[in-house]
Amino acid sequence: MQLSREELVQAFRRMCTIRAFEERLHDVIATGEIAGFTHLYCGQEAVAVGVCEHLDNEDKIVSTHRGHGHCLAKGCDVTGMMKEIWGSSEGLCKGRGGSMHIADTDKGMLGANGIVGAGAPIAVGSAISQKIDGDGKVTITFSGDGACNQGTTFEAMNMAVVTKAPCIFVFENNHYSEHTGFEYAVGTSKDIASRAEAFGMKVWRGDGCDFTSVYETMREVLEYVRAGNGPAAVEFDTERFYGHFEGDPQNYRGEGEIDRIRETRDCLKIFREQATGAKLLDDKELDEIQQAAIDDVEAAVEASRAAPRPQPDDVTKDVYVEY
Amino acid sequence: MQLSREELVQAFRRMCTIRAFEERLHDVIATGEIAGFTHLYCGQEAVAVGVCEHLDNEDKIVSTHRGHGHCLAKGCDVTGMMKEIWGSSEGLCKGRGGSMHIADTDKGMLGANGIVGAGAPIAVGSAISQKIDGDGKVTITFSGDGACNQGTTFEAMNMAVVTKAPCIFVFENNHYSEHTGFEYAVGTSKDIASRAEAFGMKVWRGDGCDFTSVYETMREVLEYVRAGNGPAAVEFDTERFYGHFEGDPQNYRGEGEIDRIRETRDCLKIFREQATGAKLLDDKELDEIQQAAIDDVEAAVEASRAAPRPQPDDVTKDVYVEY
Amino acid sequence: MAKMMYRDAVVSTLHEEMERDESIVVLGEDVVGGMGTEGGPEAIGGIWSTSTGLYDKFGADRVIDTPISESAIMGAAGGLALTGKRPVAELMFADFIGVSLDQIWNQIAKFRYMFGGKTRCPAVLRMAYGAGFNAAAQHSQSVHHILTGMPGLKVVMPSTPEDVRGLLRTALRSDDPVIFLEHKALYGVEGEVPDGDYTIPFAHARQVRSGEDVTIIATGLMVGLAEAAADTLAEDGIGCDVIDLRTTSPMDEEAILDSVEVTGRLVIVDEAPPRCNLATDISAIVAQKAFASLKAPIEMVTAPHSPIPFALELERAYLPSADDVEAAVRKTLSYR
Amino acid sequence: MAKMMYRDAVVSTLHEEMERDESIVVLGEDVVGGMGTEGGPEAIGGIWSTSTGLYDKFGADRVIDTPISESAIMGAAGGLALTGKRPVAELMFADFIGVSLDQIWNQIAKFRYMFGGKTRCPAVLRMAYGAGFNAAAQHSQSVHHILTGMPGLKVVMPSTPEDVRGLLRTALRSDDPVIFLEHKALYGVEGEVPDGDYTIPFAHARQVRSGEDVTIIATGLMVGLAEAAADTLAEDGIGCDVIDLRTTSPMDEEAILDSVEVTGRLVIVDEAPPRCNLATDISAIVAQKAFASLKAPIEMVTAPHSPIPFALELERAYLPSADDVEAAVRKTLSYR
Ligand SMILES: Cc1ncc(C[n+]2csc(CCOP(=O)(O)OP(=O)(O)O)c2C)c(N)n1
Ligand SMILES: Cc1ncc(C[n+]2csc(CCOP(=O)(O)OP(=O)(O)O)c2C)c(N)n1
Ligand SMILES: [Mg+2]
Ligand SMILES: [Mg+2]
Repeated sequence: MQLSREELVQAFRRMCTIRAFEERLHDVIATGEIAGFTHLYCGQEAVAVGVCEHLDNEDKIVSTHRGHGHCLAKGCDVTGMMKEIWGSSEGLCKGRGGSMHIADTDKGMLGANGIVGAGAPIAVGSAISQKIDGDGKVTITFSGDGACNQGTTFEAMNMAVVTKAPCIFVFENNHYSEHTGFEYAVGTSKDIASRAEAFGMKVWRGDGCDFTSVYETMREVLEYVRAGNGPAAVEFDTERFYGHFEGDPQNYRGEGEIDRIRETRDCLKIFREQATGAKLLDDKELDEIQQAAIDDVEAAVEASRAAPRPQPDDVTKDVYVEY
Repeated sequence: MQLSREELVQAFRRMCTIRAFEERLHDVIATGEIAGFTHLYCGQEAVAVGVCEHLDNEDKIVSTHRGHGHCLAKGCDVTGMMKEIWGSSEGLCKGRGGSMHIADTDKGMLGANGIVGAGAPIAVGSAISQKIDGDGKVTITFSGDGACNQGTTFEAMNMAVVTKAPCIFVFENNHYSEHTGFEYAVGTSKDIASRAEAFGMKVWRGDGCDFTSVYETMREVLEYVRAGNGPAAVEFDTERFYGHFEGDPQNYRGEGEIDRIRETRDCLKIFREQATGAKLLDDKELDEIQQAAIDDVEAAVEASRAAPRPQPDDVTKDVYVEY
Repeated sequence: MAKMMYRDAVVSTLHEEMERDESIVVLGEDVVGGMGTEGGPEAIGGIWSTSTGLYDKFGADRVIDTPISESAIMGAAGGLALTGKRPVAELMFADFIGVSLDQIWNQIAKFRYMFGGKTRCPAVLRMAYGAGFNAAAQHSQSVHHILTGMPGLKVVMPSTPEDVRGLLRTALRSDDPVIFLEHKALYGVEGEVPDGDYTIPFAHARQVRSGEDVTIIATGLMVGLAEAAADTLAEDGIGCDVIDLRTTSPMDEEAILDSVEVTGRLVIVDEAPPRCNLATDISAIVAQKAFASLKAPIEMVTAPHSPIPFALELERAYLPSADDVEAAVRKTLSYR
Repeated sequence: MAKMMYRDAVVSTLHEEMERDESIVVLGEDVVGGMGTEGGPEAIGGIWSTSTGLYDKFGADRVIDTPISESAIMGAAGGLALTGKRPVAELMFADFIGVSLDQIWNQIAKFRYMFGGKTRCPAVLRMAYGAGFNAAAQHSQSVHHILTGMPGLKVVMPSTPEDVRGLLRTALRSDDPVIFLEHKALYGVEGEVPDGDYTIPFAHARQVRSGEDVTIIATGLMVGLAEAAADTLAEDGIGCDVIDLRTTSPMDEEAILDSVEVTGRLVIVDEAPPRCNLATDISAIVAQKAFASLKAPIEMVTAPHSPIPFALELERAYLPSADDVEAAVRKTLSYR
């Protein structure tokens, strides 16, 4: 772990915020208090945070249906997001988008996306924009192992190579697309990264449950891409702790699988072991950070419950700038 | 050359028919006698014929906008095709499809296609059908170097791997997609075949201007696929003698490029050299075959000129079997 | 007669028809569920539970789980149909025609015509459509108008379990491509279904209520609103002729025109946004072919010209309601 | 005033606007032409010659040749527009919305709404559309009705070089996504264009002919047929009010309704097949909002419900003709 204490604290705080956010949603959704399709990011926090800790607001990300983690890691407001998921008019998108369409362009977050594979082409456009501006900024597009079978993802990779756009394709391989296993759905001689490689990109691989692995891998990737070498791809092996969406009974999981991954592949635990092992942070400090994150999220939930609801007439607002 | 005399004669005859067909169309189109977008296959004959000589009517092919060669190689009727291109009601598709939509399912020819990349998914469906029937038959989909950038092509490759469909992806790399060079448009670390390989397919490569290379390569590919090993891909390097479509001024070609490829990369010449060199056929025999092909095509042109035109009322026929 | 949910009407019909006809092949994302997992095939069905048990009964050859590749799914359906199979391909959400339209519109719909009438393409493309689930802008849309406009396709929109069974049978026995649109909000709705192997022909509308004052035309989820409005209006002695079109291509023009000839007043309910939709289509047919019968402007109750919002209150405002239908009926009746 | 071809109106406006506005970026297949060849960039322009000279003048950063990947092209346009650029993305044929619709319909059109009004997506999506070239079923279609129905998009259909220049300028200065539909058969048509930096606002129809007997509404290539029919009918003393809508979303409803209020008779000409198209859309608006003015059934002249055939004779039969328009006018006039 080569990060400063401050950086470490911030990274852990972000991961804890995502975890708390998602765990809280998991409970709330079970009560029926909020509606819609919600896909939780629990288990994958190290990827979003390990990637986004390297970025500023001028670096962009494009996200997926499982987007809360990416949004939070990129600096979207916890309360604004929670209110959005609650459908409040004070939500980050005024309640129009909901869980699957959170965006905050000021933060360089170009949108979650309900269409699997749709983000990658958008990211290439954003990266072309950055290339034109020539300021060394990059765009990162997150894709799942399922999304890597969508034609748009391939087109985007090729387009990025051809246009030499500073676009980074981050594949989060959590081994499942909905209820289907990676081994079944992804035809490959090796892995997702090797497919990207065949498109002429330099690729990296990392452990998506280990913040350090993600963070250090991304340091290299970003150095390469910011230097003007064109696009790159990286595959992180990671775990999804909950179902595909809330309500998924998960009968496709192996016996004891969830317990096992929660035990051995929890990025928060792994981070804690590393940080305490290296005597960079102690358990008490870590507990405090974690509790602060939980408190923040709880406050966001309370604020969302009290937040104003959208007016029916707003339904046709903001379709156009001017029509 | 391991083929029998008979097989050689037939292969040469087929290549010559395609050549004559396309050369004749080139002339006719220049006069304005027939209309529409026409993409000629001249230069690539060895691919279509080297592939299709291995197939029977139960093996299927799916073709492209540059489809005349595939159709003729698969046994479509010369006159029926010419009449179709002429727009006659006696055309293979009653004048409704034209050059870009010739099909003859009885011959296992599932259609040319005006949409670049659209053929591959259709081929996978056909191959799944054959897998269900379990009769060792295969479906071949032809794609250009341009089509290999279309998302549908990638999706189809992955789907074929996942379903273990006996589908063969034949990539005809003629170095151009319209007016754009392969080097520019196809991002790859190596070639098209290496991309297919990354999808977990076994791949082959061959010289698409050398009938023997195509034919022998395909013998291996087909053996592999017919044996139930799932899909495969093969890339043939080949040449396009004419423009992208008729009317293309081809200013993007290098100085003397067309003369050079006509001189050194003409599959008919190469075939002739091999056949005469190995004393399997002599020049006179080959000339006769070639002349017979030209005569056939000429007869088809004459028949097309005299063929009946469609009736205006037919415009709404055959939209449905029953509506 | 038995009671059955709309979704079960889909599954049971698939089971029966697949037994009857060996050429039927089902494919789509998670139509098996659990492939490549420790839980194994059928560990869990598709997300709509509209293919449960098919894999166990008919095996891997005929029930094919696919990667997330909608173009390849639709394209494969085309290839299967051209080679003698009857594919039933599922698009998990109708909104995903966005990533697969070419294969539906430019390929499957056009093969027969382009190929001079030599081929048949009996593909059934099932899609879950419609709003009401807070699924927001990309998982809630109605697409029937887009597909109805495309020559070569047939478009079916069942509103009851009974119609699901009768129409799906017809779809599976049709030699043309059929778009089978299942409304998400109807999956859990129960209804009586007749026994036996009945079919419902396409272009045969169903009269849901009869009345002589106003004609109301609806499809899918909108039929329920029309019924509710008609029942409320009946209390005031207003008779509504409520017609469930059941199929929009081909469409039962005669039923529409016959009814309007009696009532002279027409309200059309469409879940889609207002422009170039099915409501305008029907209105135009009536304004051309039953003009003389019309006693009042044709009223249309549709969604607004906006994407579909997420929040409960907004989605409610977005969707047509029974009140909207009632108001439209009263408006057309007030016209002299 | 200068004479200029429709296609040159496109190129010249792009040149001028790209000079004026640094944020404009052009992308598409062969918009440069010759990339990666010995001939080199601009060895040959795009197949429609609608981007000639742009690369030489504005360079590789702003004029981007792309692989054959329409979804990625449209998606990249979305990403460019979200990050401060004004992309002009070319779909070589409008039919290729089939392989790229998701990015147009579910992404570009909806960003602003889904994101709560915080973003702008000023993408101009140019597409060549229409029949008349014997290009058959997959290279000849009209798609304006499909896109007009999609909230979030603006749809423009210029019929003259003058309108191309005025409307393309407006499109390039709009902060919303604009579909710019160029009819293939008009590219070679010449017309007068005014000097100077004029713009034509959207939703401002153009009165092409004025008359008090019948209203004829048309767009794109169909405007010419309407004009021809009107001129023929004028010889018989029949006055046609011919309206070129110019944009279909937003649409100049007022111009339509005002005209029908005078004439009471309406003929709509649409190159698309008959179902759920723009003709039905306009008919429905009129049947609802100008019902009292209508003296006769609304007539629609459209293509038939069939794919587009290849053969000359068939394509001619497929396309609406001036004779068809004339017949429709006479039909509506004969109604008493
Ligand atoms: C085009 C499209 N197809 C299918 C879906 C339905 N769907 C939503 S998420 C998902 C699985 C995605 O898997 P993966 O990319 O691995 O992401 P993960 O859910 O594991 O984060 C599917 C099939 C969709 N939203 N969009
Ligand atoms: C989806 C789609 N995009 C673009 C086109 C226009 N187009 C027709 S052929 C072609 C080039 C194809 O190149 P390649 O695949 O290499 O085939 P070749 O022409 O060399 O045989 C293009 C861009 C099309 N028909 N369909
Ligand atoms: Mg996954
Ligand atoms: Mg090529």
